[in-house]
Amino acid sequence: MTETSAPEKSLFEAPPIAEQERMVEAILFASTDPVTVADLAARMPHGSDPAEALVYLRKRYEGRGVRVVKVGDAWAMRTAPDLGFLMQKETVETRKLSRAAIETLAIIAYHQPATRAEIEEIRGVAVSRGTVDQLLEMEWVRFGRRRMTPGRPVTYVVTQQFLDHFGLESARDLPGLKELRAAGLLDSRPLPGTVSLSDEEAEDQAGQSELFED
Amino acid sequence: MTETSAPEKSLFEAPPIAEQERMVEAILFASTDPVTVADLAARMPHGSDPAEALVYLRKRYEGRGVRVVKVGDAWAMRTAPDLGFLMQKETVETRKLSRAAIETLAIIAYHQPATRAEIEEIRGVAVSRGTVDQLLEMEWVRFGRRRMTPGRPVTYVVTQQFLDHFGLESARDLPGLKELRAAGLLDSRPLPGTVSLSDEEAEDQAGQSELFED
Amino acid sequence: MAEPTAFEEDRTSVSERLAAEALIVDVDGFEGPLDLLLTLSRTQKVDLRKISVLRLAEQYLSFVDKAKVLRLELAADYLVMAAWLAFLKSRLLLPPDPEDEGPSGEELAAHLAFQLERLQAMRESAARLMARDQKGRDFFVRGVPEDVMRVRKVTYTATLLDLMQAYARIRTRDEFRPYAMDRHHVFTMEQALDRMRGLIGYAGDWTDLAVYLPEGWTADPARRRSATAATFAASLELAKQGQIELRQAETFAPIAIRRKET
Repeated sequence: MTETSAPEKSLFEAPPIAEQERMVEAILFASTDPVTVADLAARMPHGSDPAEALVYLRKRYEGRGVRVVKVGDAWAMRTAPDLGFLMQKETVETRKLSRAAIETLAIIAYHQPATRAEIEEIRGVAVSRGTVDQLLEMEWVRFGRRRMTPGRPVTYVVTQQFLDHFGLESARDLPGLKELRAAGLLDSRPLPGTVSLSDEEAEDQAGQSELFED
Repeated sequence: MTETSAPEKSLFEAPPIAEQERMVEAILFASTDPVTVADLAARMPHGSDPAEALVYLRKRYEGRGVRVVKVGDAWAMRTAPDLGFLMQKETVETRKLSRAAIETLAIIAYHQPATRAEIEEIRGVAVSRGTVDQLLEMEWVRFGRRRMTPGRPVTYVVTQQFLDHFGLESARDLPGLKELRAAGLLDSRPLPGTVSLSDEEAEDQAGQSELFED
Repeated sequence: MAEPTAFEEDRTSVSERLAAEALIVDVDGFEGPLDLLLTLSRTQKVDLRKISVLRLAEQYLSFVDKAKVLRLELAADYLVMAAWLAFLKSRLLLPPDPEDEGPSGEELAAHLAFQLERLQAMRESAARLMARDQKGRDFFVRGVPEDVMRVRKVTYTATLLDLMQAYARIRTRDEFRPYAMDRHHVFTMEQALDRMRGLIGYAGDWTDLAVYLPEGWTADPARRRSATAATFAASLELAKQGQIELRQAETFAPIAIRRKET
């Protein structure tokens, strides 16, 4: 066997990029949930570069009735929002969220990771268990890491499903986030006079029990 | 793409054909069932020509990863059939080798090259064709040289893959019976000529069972 | 100037009561004291950053007083807020006490204003979020999801321990019999080593290695070959251990050994 290794190599060579683009198109088209680049790579032939194929694909669908959108670290195909009016037939009536649930969701999204105490501090009322449960059940919110403060409270963060539902690439794209941050409205400002053990701890402890001590 | 040169004449004028194409694209993408031309027309703005839009859309998707196909008298979008292989996700399930297979393998490893008759002699039972085939298929065992005895039986030897899997440099590195015993890998059943050891073991076990009886 | 007539006085109190009742009825609609404060602050019709916290505190306190007059039960946290605002009000009105180390009234007022502004900002953000294009309402996913077919591939595995245990199991069966495959004609290196260790003490001078071959292993060529190889290997091992010396006059010449003097 003195054959050169060339024909053998081609067995493992990645398909041309145009073909990879078709593959990514088919995979994204077929799945309702966003697909990560890693998932794409796992399903495509060895050596494929789905990230590059995505660049081409995204361009191809620019301005079409269907778009290639980024959701977190994953990709999906969605109909163009301006054509929603054609789709009444497909509209699924989503459960009406209560005002408390919507506010809690917004607070988690803009302040994440957020503890229950922080949500309560911002809203000025206790957060009922059911409100957070509903958001958890809808898979718009999930548990984040525990805060490393006394009591190690759980935190909440928004999910990829949340991003997907609201057509957001990442939580950084939340409307008005920059302005809120610039205005200092996302800072956790402890009540003046509360002992700031450390910045982080103060954040948790500037709760209402101290506020309303007298 | 056709440019509709005429500006909008009235409120009820159909959108440009390119826009109609987008609409058909979005509707076909989002629909759970194939959509007839009549259905498309009913959902699109008055005066639209979905049949014409379909001609353009179909052309656009020619050779892509997704195709516009006719299903009966209705239309749908489907992934290209040649990319069906991407819709499979291979899940690898690992199972333990059967007892017959592992024993056969052990005999071949310790006694290689070994004929089927020798394996059967050692195991004391017939070795099924499937057992050896499985080991051959796993590439843990391969055919060795034929034995130069009457019938010239084939022999089996272990492969490099076998050595790699078990982290052995050679089959000679396999521990001998003595070492197996020292490592406590031998059954407590008495081996002829090792009565004392068994007695000790038996004593140990009796003690333990008494200890833990209650 | 003119004293209000009884009629007027009555009318005022009725309208006041109605206004108070309207507020009280709405208490259920408020999401807590902060929400109520935010609603009250709207009557000031100014930017939240320029709000008069003192006036707001007074509005809130009068609201709570009215509720008390009407003997309406207010939730505890509304009362706690009232107490705190009363405290804040006194701080804002009284000249600062140099002995007091606590935060100034202005600082507390600023914090309350911040809280109100933050709550307002979150409400606006929530509204903007809900106004976004939403999945299933404005944009849509594929109508016919294609299930990814799961192709199950089974691989079998075993560990070295499995292998050794299996072998041990076979070799320790009740019907155990020593297994020897073509071993009748094999003289092992271990056997040769044992034999030579016993004999080496007597090998004072150079002796041909062939002399050390065991009895009964020299006639049959196969047995002789095995014994020679084993003995040679054993002699190399002993030489390595420094117990003997080896000598060979020329290639293929007989090999001789002798005990190494220590």
